[in-house]
Amino acid sequence: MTELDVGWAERWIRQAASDLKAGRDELTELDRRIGDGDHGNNMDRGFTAVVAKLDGQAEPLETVGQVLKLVATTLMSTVGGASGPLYGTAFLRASKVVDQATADAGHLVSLVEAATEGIVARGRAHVGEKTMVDAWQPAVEAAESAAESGDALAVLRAAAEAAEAGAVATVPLVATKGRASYLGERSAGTEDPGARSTAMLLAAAVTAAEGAAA
Amino acid sequence: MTELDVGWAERWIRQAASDLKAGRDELTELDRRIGDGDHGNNMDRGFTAVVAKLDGQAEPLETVGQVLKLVATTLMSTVGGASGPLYGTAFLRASKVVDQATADAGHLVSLVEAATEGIVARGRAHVGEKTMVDAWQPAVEAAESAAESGDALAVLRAAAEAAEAGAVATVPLVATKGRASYLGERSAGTEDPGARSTAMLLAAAVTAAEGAAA
Amino acid sequence: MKKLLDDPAQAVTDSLRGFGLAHADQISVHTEPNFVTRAGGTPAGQVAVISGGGSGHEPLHAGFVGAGMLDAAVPGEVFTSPTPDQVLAAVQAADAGAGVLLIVKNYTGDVLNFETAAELAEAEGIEVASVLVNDDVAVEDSLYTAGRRGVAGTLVVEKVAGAAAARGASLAEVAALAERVVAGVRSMGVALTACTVPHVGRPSFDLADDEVEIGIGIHGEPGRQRVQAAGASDITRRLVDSVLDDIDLAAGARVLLFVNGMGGTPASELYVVYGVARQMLADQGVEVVRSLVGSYVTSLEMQGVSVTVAVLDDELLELWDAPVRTPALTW
Amino acid sequence: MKKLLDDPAQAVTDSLRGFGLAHADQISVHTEPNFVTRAGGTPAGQVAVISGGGSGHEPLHAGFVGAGMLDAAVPGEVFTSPTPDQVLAAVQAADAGAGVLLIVKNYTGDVLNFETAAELAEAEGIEVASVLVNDDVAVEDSLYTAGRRGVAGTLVVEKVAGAAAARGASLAEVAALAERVVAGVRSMGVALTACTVPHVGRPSFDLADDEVEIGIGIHGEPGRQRVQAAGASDITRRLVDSVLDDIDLAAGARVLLFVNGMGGTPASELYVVYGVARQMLADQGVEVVRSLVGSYVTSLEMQGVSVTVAVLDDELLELWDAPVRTPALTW
Ligand SMILES: Nc1ncnc2c1ncn2[C@@H]1O[C@H](COP(=O)(O)OP(=O)(O)O)[C@@H](O)[C@H]1O
Ligand SMILES: Nc1ncnc2c1ncn2[C@@H]1O[C@H](COP(=O)(O)OP(=O)(O)O)[C@@H](O)[C@H]1O
Ligand SMILES: [Mg+2]
Ligand SMILES: [Mg+2]
Ligand SMILES: [Mg+2]
Ligand SMILES: [Mg+2]
Repeated sequence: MTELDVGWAERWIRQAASDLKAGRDELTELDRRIGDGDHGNNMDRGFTAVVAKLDGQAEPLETVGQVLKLVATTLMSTVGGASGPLYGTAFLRASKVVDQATADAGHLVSLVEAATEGIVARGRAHVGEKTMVDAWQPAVEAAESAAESGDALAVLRAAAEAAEAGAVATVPLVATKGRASYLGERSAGTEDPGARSTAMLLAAAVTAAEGAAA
Repeated sequence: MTELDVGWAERWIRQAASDLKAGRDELTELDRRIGDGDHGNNMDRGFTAVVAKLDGQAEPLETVGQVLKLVATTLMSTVGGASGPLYGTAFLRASKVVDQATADAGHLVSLVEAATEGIVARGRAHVGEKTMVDAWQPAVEAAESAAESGDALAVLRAAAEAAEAGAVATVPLVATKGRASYLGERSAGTEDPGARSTAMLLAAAVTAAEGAAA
Repeated sequence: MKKLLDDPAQAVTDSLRGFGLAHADQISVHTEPNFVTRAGGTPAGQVAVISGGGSGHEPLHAGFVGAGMLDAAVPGEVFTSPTPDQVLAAVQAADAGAGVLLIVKNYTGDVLNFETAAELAEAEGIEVASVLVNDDVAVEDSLYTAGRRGVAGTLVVEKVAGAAAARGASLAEVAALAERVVAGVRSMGVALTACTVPHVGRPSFDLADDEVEIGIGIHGEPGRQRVQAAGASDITRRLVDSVLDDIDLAAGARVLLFVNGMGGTPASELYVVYGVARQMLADQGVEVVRSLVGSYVTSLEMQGVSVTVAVLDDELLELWDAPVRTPALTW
Repeated sequence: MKKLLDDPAQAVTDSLRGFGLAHADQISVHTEPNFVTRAGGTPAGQVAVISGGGSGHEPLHAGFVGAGMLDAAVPGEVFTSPTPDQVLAAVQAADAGAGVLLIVKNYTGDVLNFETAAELAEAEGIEVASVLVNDDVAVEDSLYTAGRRGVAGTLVVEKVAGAAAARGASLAEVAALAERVVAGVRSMGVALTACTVPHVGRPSFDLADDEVEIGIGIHGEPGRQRVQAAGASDITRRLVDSVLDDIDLAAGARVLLFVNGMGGTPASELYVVYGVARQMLADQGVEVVRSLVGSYVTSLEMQGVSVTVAVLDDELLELWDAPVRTPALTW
């Protein structure tokens, strides 16, 4: 598959909303153990609002960027917490790189890169600090490697797999950013909730693209 | 045994203090179920203070009445709650009827009568309202019947046995006085804590007298 | 049982000591026997307003000692009425020559101990009047009970009486105003959890995870009825309905609505209850002219709430609004 | 989970609605987005002082909106920072032409959301300054954490900044005074029980019956250390020692001692803790010139306490003493 269209973008976000609702308790439990227990609810509240916004659009959205921008502004105004501005900035930056109706493999690489840069710019965390960056950064690298194939789905798959592995790899880490850092050594042994929600988000992008390919 | 002396009176009170300490949790549990859970502690605090006062007497007390008066004033100033003024008044009235070094069967009947009158005068409860009166009133009647024998110990035994039976008989009653009355029908099924402490108190009088007889 | 206490037997005294240090500008704590007076004492020639009862209901009563409210408070052991000699000592310390009003919550223990103290004080030539507060509609005032209990409405009686005394009213006038509050104040409470008396060490009653106890007092007594836990609206409706059943409020009546936390309830939940209660009163045409929301008359760490409605005529409203400066209530 | 709430998703809004009705004379509640302003607004030409953060800490922050303290407060969802558009709306409503001070507790979420809001406000030509409160000594301020958290000391910053603004100070002056409070305020807390976030439905951590959690924040986060439950003296000593280890108090230093309940703690226990802490400070030659005891910065229904020590120089003392009239703090 060389290109994904704006329909994919909408399906992605709806899929993400439904996956995050299903994963709400898992995210809550992770955040309960090393944070304050609201991450599942924050993500669910945000993406539920996004879906409501999508449903309420009078005119169909025309570009992938428009979809992502709607996600950005809605998350920014409904999530709060640390993850609200981080995901909000990620989607805002990503929205700027695909200002057209379809996205090819190169666009998707740029999308993941821009999102990750946004998160790092806002949150000032680096790989290894046990945050969502530990899922996004490997996704960037995997997406870049997969780009040569020119296959849009392959780029997404590579990103999602790397994010998944990156999230799992946060388990043994000691957090030095975010709320989990207050726990010091006691933060080791639990997966970072934001890294887990990142892995869910990118997996939803794949699911939505596979639907298009089938 | 025709007479009991001031030594008996002191032993009675010390015995009562030790029995009430041992019975503290039982009284607490009864009061927890149909009151506010402090009766065990109230009685223990009061009689512990009485023993401290007895220990601290420079001169030995000379009359039974003096011992009972010390009990009365100490309970009045350390117990509080409903039981404080009730037992305080009971011992105050009782102290007035045995103004001498020994008490015979007749004195002991008067003692129980006066105590009971004091409780009724203060608390305005009648038999059947599920209060300590349900232990005291039968004790009066039993003591009066036993008085003919002229045996002081027999009077105490009769009173104590009647108080014990009276306390047990409060179990099925619905309270109409005191804190348990707030529970209405739910007060049935639990023994009245004040009736139980009354039974303990009179049983201690017997134990102390038996010690003298042995 | 986990509590921020050292020796449970010393809990009341330890707490009073800290209270005295923290509020030395407003109150003085006396020990042996325990009582609390206004710093500087009752102003000369003013009626002294005194209340007291078992501890465990903080800030009631000692938190309301200060200008415009109580002149003295007498804390007993936890949930145990104070003794007559404690009350007498407070009366002697607070009397400023114009007599003393004793505000007594209607419990057998409080009644008996304050009654005895009043007799002793009168024997010393101090003029004493007493008012019994019995606002708890959970208890029927009948031959079959010790009468309705005094609960959160006590705060309203103390505020009004204190303001009247500060205005220079006579003992008879202060007592009459206090009685007027009593006549028009009703409360009803609910517990979500029981409380644990320090020296008992276990909860005062056992409540399943899905049950609440309706019609509780403020001593961890079991309540009138145990029901499945429902939402704030359902629970509040039960409380307000009981209050409105008991007191005849004409449409257009003007009231104080007082939502009181039992000690362990977050403020945010009290405001949810307040919102529901307020709507219910509005639906009856009752006008809420004043509001009070907070944990003022508590049962240790119990989670729960009571709703109090107090009728305020013009004079009572003015006395409610009069300035007050105490550790727990200031305006 | 038993709570006096209806729909957990609406808990914050339901509570705010009740709060608005109960205190209509002092504050106005705005919804969509949620924020609270002073009734009548910020006096013209006065610096607006605004704070906010996740809900669940009531009365912080909305309870401190009123004359002499905050001009607006921005409540997020429970334990979740408010969103930038909420903060922006509050800034727009409260700005009276002299600029806005944002008082932000140091959490990643609060910092990011307030930062974004500040950028948006500045883009609209509103002058904004921010001060970060980070008084919690349980967290090391190092490369390995997000920095010390802001906890109960926030109240002191809000009081002083509000008083300075009321006195007519400029934005730079108000911000500098707030920073001076931050430099000299330290806190440490303990939990006896965890709290339950409404939409989570189970306790935020699991604590055995004989354990307490030392060094907690105010979001039901687990703490620094879990120890066997000991008496009030032992626990208070751990808290005060941690505070004194962190801040260099010269003998003769003059401080505010603030003992704060976490929401489910009886007032009586707070005074026991106060008494112990006061003695410890006296032993170090530190002079307690002002005291505050109560549940002001809470974690829902958590049982526990925090101890805050704030250095008060003459100017800060005067600002602390300045009149304040808000729903939760008045003198
Ligand atoms: N500085 C940061 N940079 C990147 N991600 C962060 C940072 N701080 C926190 N996070 C992410 O945010 C997640 C927590 O989000 P959430 O629970 O919604 O907010 P909060 O921590 O405010 O309660 C963490 O698991 C982590 O992945
Ligand atoms: N009016 C009354 N007359 C006689 N006894 C009473 C009366 N009211 C209460 N009591 C007794 O007092 C007992 C309770 O005493 P206690 O628990 O010490 O005081 P309180 O009820 O104030 O907590 C009851 O069990 C009952 O026997
Ligand atoms: Mg979180
Ligand atoms: Mg009792
Ligand atoms: Mg009692
Ligand atoms: Mg949060």
